[in-house]
Amino acid sequence: MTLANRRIPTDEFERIREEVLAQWPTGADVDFAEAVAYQRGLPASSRLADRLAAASREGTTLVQPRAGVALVDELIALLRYLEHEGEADLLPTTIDSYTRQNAYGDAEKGIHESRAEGRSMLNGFPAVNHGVRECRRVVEAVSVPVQVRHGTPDARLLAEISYAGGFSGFEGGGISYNIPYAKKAPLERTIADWQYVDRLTGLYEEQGISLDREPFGPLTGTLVPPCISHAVAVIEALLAAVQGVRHLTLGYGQCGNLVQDVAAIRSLRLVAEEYLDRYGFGDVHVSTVFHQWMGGFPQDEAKAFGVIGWGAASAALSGATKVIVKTPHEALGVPTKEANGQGLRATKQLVAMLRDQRMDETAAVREESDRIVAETRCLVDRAIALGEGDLAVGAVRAFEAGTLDVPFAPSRFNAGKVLPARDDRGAVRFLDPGALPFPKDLLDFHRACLEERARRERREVGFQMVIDDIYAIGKGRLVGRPR
Amino acid sequence: MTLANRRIPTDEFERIREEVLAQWPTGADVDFAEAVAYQRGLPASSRLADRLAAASREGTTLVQPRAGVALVDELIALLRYLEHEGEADLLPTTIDSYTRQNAYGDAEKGIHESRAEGRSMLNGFPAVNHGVRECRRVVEAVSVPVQVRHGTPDARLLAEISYAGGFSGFEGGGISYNIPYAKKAPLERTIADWQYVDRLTGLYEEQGISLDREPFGPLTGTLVPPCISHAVAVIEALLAAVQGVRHLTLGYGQCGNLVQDVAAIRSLRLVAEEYLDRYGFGDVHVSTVFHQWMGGFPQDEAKAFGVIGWGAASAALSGATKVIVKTPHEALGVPTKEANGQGLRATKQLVAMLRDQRMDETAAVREESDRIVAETRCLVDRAIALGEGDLAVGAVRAFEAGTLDVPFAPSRFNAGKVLPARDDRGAVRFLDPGALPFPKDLLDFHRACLEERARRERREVGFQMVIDDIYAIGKGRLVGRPR
Amino acid sequence: MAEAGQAREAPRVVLGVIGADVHAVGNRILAYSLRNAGIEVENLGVMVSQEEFIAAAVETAADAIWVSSLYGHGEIDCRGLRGRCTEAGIGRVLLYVGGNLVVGKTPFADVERRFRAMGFDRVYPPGTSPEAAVADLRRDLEARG
Amino acid sequence: MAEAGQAREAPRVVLGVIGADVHAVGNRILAYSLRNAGIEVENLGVMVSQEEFIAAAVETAADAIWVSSLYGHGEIDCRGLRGRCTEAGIGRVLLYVGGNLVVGKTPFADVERRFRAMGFDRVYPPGTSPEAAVADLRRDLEARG
Ligand code: B12
Ligand code: B12
Repeated sequence: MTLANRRIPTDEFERIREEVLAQWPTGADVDFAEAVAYQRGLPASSRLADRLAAASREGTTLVQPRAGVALVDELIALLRYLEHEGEADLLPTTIDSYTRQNAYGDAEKGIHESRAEGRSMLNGFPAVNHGVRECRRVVEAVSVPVQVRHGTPDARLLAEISYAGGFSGFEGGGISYNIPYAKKAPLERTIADWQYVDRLTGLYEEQGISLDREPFGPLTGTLVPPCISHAVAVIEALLAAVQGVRHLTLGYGQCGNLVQDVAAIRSLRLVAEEYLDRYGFGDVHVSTVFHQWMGGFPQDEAKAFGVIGWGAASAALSGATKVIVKTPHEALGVPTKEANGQGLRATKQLVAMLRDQRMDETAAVREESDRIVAETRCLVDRAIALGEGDLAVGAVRAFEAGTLDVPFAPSRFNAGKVLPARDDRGAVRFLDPGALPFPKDLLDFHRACLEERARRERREVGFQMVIDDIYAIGKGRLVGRPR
Repeated sequence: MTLANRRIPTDEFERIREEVLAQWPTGADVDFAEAVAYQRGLPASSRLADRLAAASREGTTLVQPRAGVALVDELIALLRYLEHEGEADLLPTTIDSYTRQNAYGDAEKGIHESRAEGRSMLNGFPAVNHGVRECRRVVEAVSVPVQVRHGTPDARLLAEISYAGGFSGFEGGGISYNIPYAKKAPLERTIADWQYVDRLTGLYEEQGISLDREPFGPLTGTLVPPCISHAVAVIEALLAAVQGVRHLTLGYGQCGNLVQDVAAIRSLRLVAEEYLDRYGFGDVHVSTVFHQWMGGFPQDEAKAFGVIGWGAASAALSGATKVIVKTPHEALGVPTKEANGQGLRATKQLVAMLRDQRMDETAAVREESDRIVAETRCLVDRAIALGEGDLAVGAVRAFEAGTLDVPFAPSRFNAGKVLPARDDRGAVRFLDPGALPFPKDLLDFHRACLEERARRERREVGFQMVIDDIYAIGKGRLVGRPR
Repeated sequence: MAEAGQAREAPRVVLGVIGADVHAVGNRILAYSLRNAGIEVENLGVMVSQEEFIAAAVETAADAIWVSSLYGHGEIDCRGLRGRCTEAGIGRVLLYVGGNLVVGKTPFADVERRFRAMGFDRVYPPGTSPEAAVADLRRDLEARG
Repeated sequence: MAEAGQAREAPRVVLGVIGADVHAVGNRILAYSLRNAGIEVENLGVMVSQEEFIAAAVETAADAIWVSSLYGHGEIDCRGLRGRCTEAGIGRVLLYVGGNLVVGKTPFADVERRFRAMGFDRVYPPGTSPEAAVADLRRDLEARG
């Protein structure tokens, strides 16, 4: 099989499917027709795509946590708590790291150890090991939509079990769940594997079951300039649309400068719809998701609340369709349900208070937004060009060429040349643009931003700025000024 | 004595002073010359005016809590905690309610009961009862400036003891500590009593001791439109300047709409400096203080953190010189030191993160700011006109005429005709302007804002909106929409 | 008077904020809500002494006195109110109290116990909706007949 | 090898993030800081198995192995590492571990106890500054002579 951006033919899909479902015994319980019927029988309140569409219409920002534990009943208790005490509008099921590596054997050990120790020894929910029926218990136990969130390069079996298990949304993508989440997984492989997930989603869509697909916006969560995550989002959106996906939620991880963050959400929708339209996918529904600051957090819980509050406010002012919430435990460990509930309620309060305020049409925002669109077009168009018309191939070549390059990513297949740093107002700019194909005016702009900062700080533009910026929020600042 | 806006002559001041110092035995310990020498001997780090001036120059927003307990050693422990664990830049000493009513006998009982019960039975620190020497112990125990905060209509003795006791700032004013804090105290009386406080401040200033005077900006803390608190601030600033005050911090209580709040801080400085200049007080230093939401809070602590976060962010984005911090206990009771520290640290994190971002020059802010300035001028100029040139007299007559009118104030001398309500974006507008002397275009603007909201809510403009708005933040909203 | 069992059109409540307390907003809303619910209200506003509450209750033949205290001195301010009512011959008047009754965040059960011990018939935590208390009032008055 | 007491220009450290953990940012900074401090670093990056750590330590004659674990599975991933070092003939290599070592916010003293029991010489909480750990390393190496 060679990678190509075309819809996977049914026979080929079925052939792969057989292999996929055989990867772990629970795969045998997946029966597509039965699963479609099951999904159809779920109440409207469990459908993520519907809830997102309603929020878009009403102009509200929905609130969603991250959460997952090793055992089913514990997961149910956790999700119910987050729904009732946390006032979550949408629920997650976060998958553990062994499952993400398809190490179902290790996950099984984790389940047993968790039972033995009486505490979750896994950092998430091993949905594959638990299987379809147990997942359905989870979905039925709550009355809001539940989405699977993970970080799995090869998520084909997980998707099969999740959809058959009643989950109505699935995070990830061939680039966004590879480059930040893997070391050696080739992009050709993961893009192909996610074409499978998208095709599966499309098959449900064709049966009238709208499932929401959400590329992972924040990537490495650490000083990722908007145009890079936007370019990945646009490419994954187009790849998904080809496979028949019709409900997409595109994401962005907060950088911390309000103008840039509001501009990022505004431009994300604009540029995604532009490309979807251009390729004939005007019928795809696009929602946006704003992730509260995804990098290092302060350890003090009150300070963490400060960071959470700013994320909530920025999300609301940007008009994102939903916001993913951090917790006061972020710097230290997987949060307790109480800590998770606190992050949710703090966010809910702010999002509700700000629901009638918007920032997206000020001149500064429009200018920043226009620039992000221009940058994103450079990156996406170059990938298209490199693929000689095939975007899947183009994406692989773009990473090879470093014209797509994610800062701080662990993957070997990422050039790792790009270095970001904050400008004097905290917006994330390019300190080193690596091989990104920007015209001179854009390069000059970024350089000038950093030089302005350097002058203020009386030091040279350099890697120490990057280090200082990585530590900054944890130490109570946004821009890592020298001390 | 008849009220007039002229500097109190020395002999008259000394005559009153004798009476004042005789009001409670601790008054006898005040010796002005000795107090000046004591103040002069305090380290620079204890001087509020200096710290504020430095913050203005650096463009940072300082963080200050409210706090006060009945007993000295407990107060010292509390303030040290807030300095070290709360990272407060400035400290307060909040005075108890009996002292505020000059009920020093009741305060004495409260001190004894507090000793007996082993917990503070007073809602603040009875500084008059403790006297000069004990106050000095407080000021010396910490290494940042300490300001007295209260709500005392007749604060003459409190000011004498506070200044002699080493405090370097004093909140309040003849209007702002009467109308929201008293029922039957005549304005003539309280304005005259605060002329005394201001003259006392001026006497220190003439000896080279700069003490900061801060009119109480938020008034009743509940949906006060900016122009009303600005008008009071400007009048109190002018009255203070006449008495020789040279360091003023003017305040504003957050309304919750970002554009309005940023515009309020911007316009407060502009309009105050305009009037100070006009009356020949170009040498007065003006700082601004932003009070985090002063009305009813949500009971849930995580939600309270949300409100605090928004207050911190708005303060920072507005560029206020300092921010007064609420705590997660706000809705329930005087906070523990831990809760107070949490409010501080959450605020500190946000203020530091946002120190390089400003919002004050966007078009929407400038428009709102211009309108607030225009409204404030209407109110102040009418007071000046009513006083036939004497602003002290004019202020009294303006309240009589209702051309100055504070919503929800308990004072008999307040007309109580004005009703505020939020517009569709949460900015506070006039639902009923009472007798405020606004031209038609301004009245039309406010009316139109509320009608826009009414249309959206499919109900009439009316008092139910006011009630809904009063409850709204406590219930997790800003605009009190009908349910 | 209610105690005499006369037919009465509407219950009568004396309302006010006790002591040196100036929190006026809740008082304004309580008065509005009580009137809206068809109850006759004598609103004394803020900074009301025990004597003023009692005098007004005697004068209006009130069924209940609704005391608010927000600022934290409620415990000191409310002591002896029941006794003084009895002395004034209105010992059976319903005494309700609400607000932020003590200094500091305190478990409400403690607060309720303390104020019941002082002779209050009902004690309300902050955030009480006026409607709920009005319903209690009607119930209590009905129970008395 | 250090154990043999030879004169060495710079200490040598093998660095990596253990298990299925992909948190790359701290690793990048640790490598940079170690090099800045004049230490020779063999950085294995993320997703490093116990075997890879040991092979690299043997090959470079490392003085210390610095293991990071952020994602919460540190306890499972680190078990037996000391034993395998001994088997590989580098039983005396310094083992340092740091990051978010267990699932959930846990008192650090507990975490430290558990990892010391597994044979780690030093255990670091999240937020450790690389400089502090480098100072420890020099001290530990000096103590060994
Ligand atoms: C950024 C981030 C991510 C990014 C990582 C991108 C990348 N590839 O690097 C993304 C979004 C992909 C991610 C994914 C996940 N993450 Co993550 N992540 C973080 C976060 C926010 C910051 C980490 C970071 O970069 N910090 C900045 C660097 C400079 O600090 P550092 O990593 O702590 O390292 C420093 C020190 O710890 C120390 N140190 C570290 N190791 C060692 C070793 C020695 C010997 C010494 C001396 C010192 C030392 O020195 C380093 C440099 O100063 C943290 C929470 C936080 N800290 O705020 C969570 C966190 C580490 N992640 C967590 C989890 C659970 C996950 C996921 C499993 C689930 C999820 N939420 O999606 C996946 C895991 C995937 C996997 N297989 O590993 C948890 C771990 C929970 C726990 N231990 O209980 C955390 C703590 C968040 C939380 N509270 O839930 N994450
Ligand atoms: C606004 C406000 C002020 C304004 C008041 C303006 C004015 N004149 O009205 C200002 C700024 C002037 C002020 C001053 C002070 N305040 Co104040 N204030 C508040 C605040 C933020 C909101 C109060 C409010 O208006 N709520 C909205 C209304 C609708 O609700 P409510 O008052 O609670 O009333 C409702 C219910 O409680 C209930 N209810 C009330 N009474 C009764 C009685 C009965 C019988 C029933 C059935 C129901 C009922 O029904 C009401 C309507 O729904 C509260 C904290 C909070 N709640 O968030 C603090 C608070 C009440 N204040 C407090 C304090 C300490 C003070 C000061 C002493 C010190 C200071 N911080 O400056 C001074 C006191 C001055 C004095 N002598 O009274 C404390 C009290 C602490 C305690 N009890 O432990 C509080 C709780 C804040 C805190 N956590 O520290 N305050």
